[in-house]
Amino acid sequence: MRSEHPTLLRVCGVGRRYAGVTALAEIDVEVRGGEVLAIVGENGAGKSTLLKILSGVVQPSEGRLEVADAKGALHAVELDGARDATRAGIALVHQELNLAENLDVAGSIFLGREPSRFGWLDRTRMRDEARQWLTRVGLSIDPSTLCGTLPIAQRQLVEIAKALSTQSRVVILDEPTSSLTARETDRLLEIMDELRRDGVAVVFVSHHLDEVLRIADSVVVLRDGRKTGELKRGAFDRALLEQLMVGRSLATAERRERRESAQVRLAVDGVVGAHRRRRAVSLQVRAGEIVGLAGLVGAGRTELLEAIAGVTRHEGRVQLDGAELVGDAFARVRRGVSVVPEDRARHGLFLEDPVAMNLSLAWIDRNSRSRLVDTRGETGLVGRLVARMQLRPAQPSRRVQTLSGGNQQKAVIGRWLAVDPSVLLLDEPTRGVDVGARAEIHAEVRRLADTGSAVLFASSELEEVLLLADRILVMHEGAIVGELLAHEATELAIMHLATGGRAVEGTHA
Amino acid sequence: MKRALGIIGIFVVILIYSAFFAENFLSGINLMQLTTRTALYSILALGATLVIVTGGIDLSIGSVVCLSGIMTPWLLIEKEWTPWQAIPTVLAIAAFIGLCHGLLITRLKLQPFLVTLCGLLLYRGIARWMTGDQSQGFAGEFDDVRAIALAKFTIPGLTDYRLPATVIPMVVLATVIGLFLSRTVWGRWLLATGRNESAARYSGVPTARLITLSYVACSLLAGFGGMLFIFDIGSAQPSDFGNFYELYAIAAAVLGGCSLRGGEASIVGVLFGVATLRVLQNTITLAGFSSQIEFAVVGAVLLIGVAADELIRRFAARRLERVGAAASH
Amino acid sequence: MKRALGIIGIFVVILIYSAFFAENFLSGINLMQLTTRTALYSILALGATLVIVTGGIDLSIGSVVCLSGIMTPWLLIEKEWTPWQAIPTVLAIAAFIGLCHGLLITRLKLQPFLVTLCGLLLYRGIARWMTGDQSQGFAGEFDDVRAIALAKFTIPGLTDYRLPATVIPMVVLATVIGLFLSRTVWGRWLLATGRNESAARYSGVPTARLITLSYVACSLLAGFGGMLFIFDIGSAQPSDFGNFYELYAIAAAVLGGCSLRGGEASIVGVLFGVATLRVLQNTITLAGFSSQIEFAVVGAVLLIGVAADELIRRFAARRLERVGAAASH
Amino acid sequence: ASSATNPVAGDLIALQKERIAAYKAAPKKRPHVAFVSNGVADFWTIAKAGAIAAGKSKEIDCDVTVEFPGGGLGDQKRMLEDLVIKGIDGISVSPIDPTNQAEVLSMVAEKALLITNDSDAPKAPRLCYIGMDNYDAGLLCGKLGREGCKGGKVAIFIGRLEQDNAKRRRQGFIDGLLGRTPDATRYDEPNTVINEAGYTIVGTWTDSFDRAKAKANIEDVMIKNPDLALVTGLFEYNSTLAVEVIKQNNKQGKVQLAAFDEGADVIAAIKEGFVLGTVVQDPYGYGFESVKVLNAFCKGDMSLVPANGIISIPAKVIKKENAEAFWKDLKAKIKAGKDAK
Ligand SMILES: Nc1ncnc2c1ncn2[C@@H]1O[C@H](COP(=O)(O)OP(=O)(O)OP(=O)(O)O)[C@@H](O)[C@H]1O
Ligand SMILES: Nc1ncnc2c1ncn2[C@@H]1O[C@H](COP(=O)(O)OP(=O)(O)OP(=O)(O)O)[C@@H](O)[C@H]1O
Ligand SMILES: [Mg+2]
Ligand SMILES: [Mg+2]
Repeated sequence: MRSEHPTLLRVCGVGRRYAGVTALAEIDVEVRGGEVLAIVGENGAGKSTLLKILSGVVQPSEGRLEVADAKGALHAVELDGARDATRAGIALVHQELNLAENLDVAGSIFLGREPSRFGWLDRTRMRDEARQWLTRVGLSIDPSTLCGTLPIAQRQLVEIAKALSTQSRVVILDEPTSSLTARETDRLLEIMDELRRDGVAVVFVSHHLDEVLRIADSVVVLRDGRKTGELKRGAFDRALLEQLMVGRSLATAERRERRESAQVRLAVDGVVGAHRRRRAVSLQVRAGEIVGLAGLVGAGRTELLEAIAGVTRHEGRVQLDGAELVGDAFARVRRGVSVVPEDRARHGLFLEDPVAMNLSLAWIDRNSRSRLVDTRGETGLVGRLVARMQLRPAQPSRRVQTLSGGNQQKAVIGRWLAVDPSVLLLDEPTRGVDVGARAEIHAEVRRLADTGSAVLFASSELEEVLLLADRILVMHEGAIVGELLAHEATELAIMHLATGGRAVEGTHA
Repeated sequence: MKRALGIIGIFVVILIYSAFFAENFLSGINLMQLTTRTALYSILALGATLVIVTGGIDLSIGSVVCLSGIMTPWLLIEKEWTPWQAIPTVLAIAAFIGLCHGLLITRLKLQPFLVTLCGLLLYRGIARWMTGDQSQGFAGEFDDVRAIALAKFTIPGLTDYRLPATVIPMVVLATVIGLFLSRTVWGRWLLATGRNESAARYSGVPTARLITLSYVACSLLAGFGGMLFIFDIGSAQPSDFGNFYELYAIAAAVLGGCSLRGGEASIVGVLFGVATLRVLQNTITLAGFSSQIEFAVVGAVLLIGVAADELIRRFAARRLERVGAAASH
Repeated sequence: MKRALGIIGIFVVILIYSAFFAENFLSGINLMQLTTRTALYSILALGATLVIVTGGIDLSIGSVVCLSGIMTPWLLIEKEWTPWQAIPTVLAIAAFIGLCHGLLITRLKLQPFLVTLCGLLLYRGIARWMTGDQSQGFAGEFDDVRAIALAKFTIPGLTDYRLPATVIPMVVLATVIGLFLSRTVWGRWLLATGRNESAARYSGVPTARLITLSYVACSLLAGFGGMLFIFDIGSAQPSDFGNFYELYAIAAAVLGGCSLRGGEASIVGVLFGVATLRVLQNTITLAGFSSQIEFAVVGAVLLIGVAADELIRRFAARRLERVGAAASH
Repeated sequence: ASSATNPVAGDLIALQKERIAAYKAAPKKRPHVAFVSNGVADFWTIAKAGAIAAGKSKEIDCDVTVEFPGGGLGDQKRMLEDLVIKGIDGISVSPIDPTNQAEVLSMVAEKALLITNDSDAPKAPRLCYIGMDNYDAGLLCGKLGREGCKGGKVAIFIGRLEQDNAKRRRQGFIDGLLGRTPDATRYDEPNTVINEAGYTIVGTWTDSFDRAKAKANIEDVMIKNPDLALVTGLFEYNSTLAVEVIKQNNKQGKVQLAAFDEGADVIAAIKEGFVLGTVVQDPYGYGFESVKVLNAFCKGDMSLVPANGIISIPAKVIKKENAEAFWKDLKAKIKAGKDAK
């Protein structure tokens, strides 16, 4: 039955080299209509590079790319840029978000393919059609909203809507679920299923193996730029995939002991963020405690973390060890509050700068003698961090921009782990990080908490919240609506609270 | 439109001041002169806007004004070309200059500031070399051609004020560029390119071509503007004609609400930006300030104006936030 | 250092040309003059660099040069102040100007281009108004003070060439700023701010303070440079003194490898950028080009230089991609 | 540290004279002399034609370099330094700010032979001055106005006022117009309105050489003062633009113009009859004489310099009757200069 599916896209012996690294080598992949192909691998394995080659954004250094014509015959082509790809019926959602913030949602969805007559925009049609596509991805926002004002998850959905709206034969999604919560993820998997039924070829990358297990018809495993396995449905399970990806099986971390008695380090009292909802939030985090914030997209977790970190203005009081935190991020960072932002490209990284600079930025402040950078110490630190965060490639002089998405995320977290902050605020700490590295990051965070730091993190992955947190706070519409202890929490309970149910019922579920 | 409100406010304040304190400010002939000048400078500012929208900058506007302005009478008088040969040639050269800028910026990825700064030096240098530093004028000839810039249309009912012909290109260009940016596919692409080039590129927008095109348009408008300037003035000296005009053009665009980071523009704002600068200069003379402090007054008024605009905006935003929050509960 | 290679290459090529084709180019006295000029302009360029590093721009450099340069003899001769009063006053005013720029840019979030453009008009206007457009000079007095810029040190073994005193501030400032950027926490922070302001803010960098500081430093250096310029020249007219110096300063910085998007700088490159511009101008006179084509030559040479640099870089990167990949396996 | 101490002007003049005396014994084969203007203008391109023509002429025969500094004092200083370094034998310069340019002029005198043209630097060690007195030329222009316009409002337009020759020219105009006894040391503040002898001088407007601005100035002043009787444009383009504005506003005969310099449109307007006349200097003569004198110096010949050190090339008034002849002569001279190049 499977062989009926026509091959729409094929790469033969494709490789891609960059100065200093080989991102991909000798890859053969076939993409069939009516099939979902998952590509998995560690951070830096070459997944994004492969997808970019499939969609013409990146040109391979060697090998060839074949695209099926209307009759199903394959022809070798050279796709040069997104325009060629669109023409060939291929759509790509990039791993890093790419929306022009000055356009509205409808404009973004149709950018490059606007409905028009003689170059004249048909704005009503654009808006109407955009609304349909937004509904399809489960996003209920006005198509004339400016993209710049959307939180990151909604941007992701807009990008997915954009890809769907091209009605391509091949839809390629690079970690589409990394910033989505369970609900949107479910919706997306449904959409992928619908596409499959329509005979569309879907290629996607995910670090969440459960998603892969749920939807994929076949899986390609990449490791260090090479294909280490290609499996059809039925032939793979979680353990095998992990084995193929990482080369070893992963141990699960044991649950931490809760420290009831420790003193309160971070106390948030009646904080109202800068945005329009204006609902007060209060919470406490004890020394050595890891508290998770759960909630739906737009629940207000990011807003809360940014307020505590002092990067946006807020009303209400924030205290560290009983003393009030005032002023901007500068003052608070100096008192030991650190924040790993949600949008790493915009708020976290200095993309054009080397990895070393990104890693040492916070450290140099605390380890300088009369404001002079201790360059030798810096080199040592960077070396240690690269090893500790398992950055790949392990070249501190490389520009962060050229790292894979997951490795970029590790770099942001590494910056703060280097200074042992008293309060660590993490917003989606492991977005785009592979399973192995996620376990490592979790271990690092636990290690930090064990030294007496207070950790407050927000995550859209319930799995991660359950895995990492000692205590879980659930947010809904800008307020905290419930509190759960890790050992008594379940995904269902959290979801119940997050969608507006009341706490009592939640704990019973 | 919202972006333009600030400059419209500044403009109105200055206008009220001028009406009261500048002698004969409201006389027909003065308004006529002001219209002419606003029209001329706005052609340059519209060009600058197109480049600013892409996130670029064109410092060579003044020099292109100089080169084309000098070349026009030079070809007509010294080389004895006909206007039918001279005008297209001059415009073609201007467009070619823009093409070079665009290609250097998009293909070689050189910084726009650097490329057009070299242009600033180069084209003025060429104009000076070509003419041997001799000023060029029409020597009383070609009044028919100069009428493109000098003609005035009587408006029934008005005696003193006649509508200068330069208004036609201004209105046409402003309308075309305004519609282009807001209503056409390419305009949208240009805006997207200016704000986030890679997003546009990934969406299949031919960003390089659009950027190149906007430099071509900017230089072409500068060339056209330079021609109108010389038609209006009658003669010019290559070493100083058009000096600093790029700054006026860019300033007008920025005052009008364009962000130098690209992706934002308000054509109405740009026109008011130009008009503000012109009225300010006119008022300084009419109100009897000495020409020494003209610069100081212009600088100070603009600075105070934009600062006040920003403060008012902030205040309004705060209020809105509070009201909005109250309403949402 | 790598960033500076391009401009060093351009510089060497021009130097070789000059040595062969410009009369007396290698004479001690010419090299001495070139050293003086490079030193003076590099003070402005170093200031511009600090602002460019933050991703900003300072168009008022030339006008601050004018204001401080004009004020120095004006206070000394017209107002009969002592140098001990005049010099600190002038420098304080320059620093205050920078402070205003910085605060307007960081607190009111106005665009640097706009703020400093208003400054460009304002400070020159003030200088013209203050002096009533009269040129200001030392009228043969204050030779002891002017020695700060005019003194020359004999170097044992060299007869014709004496080392100009202006080299001292240049070397000191270049060293201090170079070390500041690469070796101090603030310098690192400044670079980070220029690269990605919001990421810097999230990382606890006091971005507003650093940006303000860089504008203060830029204006202070422009003020100091203006003073040295007038010490060197002896007198100046408020209407043209320092015109376009901001463009020279920014051009030198950009040539030297600074990106106008911020976050990148090479102090060595900036110095070579300044030197290139100076040598080019000197060579044009010495090699007997007419002063009319000076601009054209400077523009063309720079354009060709940066284009060639870019092409060579690309070629090298391509090769690296081919070779480097092989090496990593 | 040793700061450059300037030998007093007298010593430097003596030094130069010694050099000339030495040339007498061994004349320079083919001297290389330079002519440096104070800016860029048509006036100077005519002077350049004169200088080049002199260099080519058989009886003189020397190399001539002409430089136009476009960027004010600093630029002029740089060009002079570079010319001296180049090893030039003599320089004729129009100093922008003679009182404050002592050092650079001394520096030139130390290494080469220095003369001035167009505007003088009497305190500098220059061997002679070629030109006319700008105050006197201004007087001529003022008198022209006084003859053609018997009272009323008067406006003065000038590129800029910083340079010495501009100030003197303006003062000459005012004194000539008001019929005062000539006194070159008098100075009327540019910002004050002068009411005297039936005239009201409403002001002086500068434009820093921006012509669009210069034109706007004239237009605006005419709007502000609809009863303006007389204008003067004291730099060449100011007059040219005044003609332009008068024509565009149909003010021929209503607003009188006492012009300066030989702009083509001005001469045409004089011929047409609605401009009173123009005061012309002889830039061609400045250029020609400068080269001639410097060349003579290099042959050891000082005889061209009169005792007072001033080679006077007086200004002329061009009116309707002599306009045609003047224009033809000028055209021919410019053409000769161009062909020579
Ligand atoms: N523009 C570039 N220049 C240099 N190296 C690059 C560039 N883009 C990618 N690479 C390198 O290619 C390798 C593969 O990167 P890629 O982004 O494909 O990884 P990935 O599998 O998508 O990882 P992740 O799961 O973290 O997103 C990495 O080592 C990366 O550093
Ligand atoms: N700059 C802004 N201006 C106006 N509203 C904003 C802005 N940023 C966020 N919001 C709104 O504030 C709300 C809270 O957003 P926030 O990003 O804090 O949510 P979140 O719980 O972190 O969700 P996510 O999972 O998307 O990060 C959202 O509804 C969002 O639309
Ligand atoms: Mg990836
Ligand atoms: Mg969030």
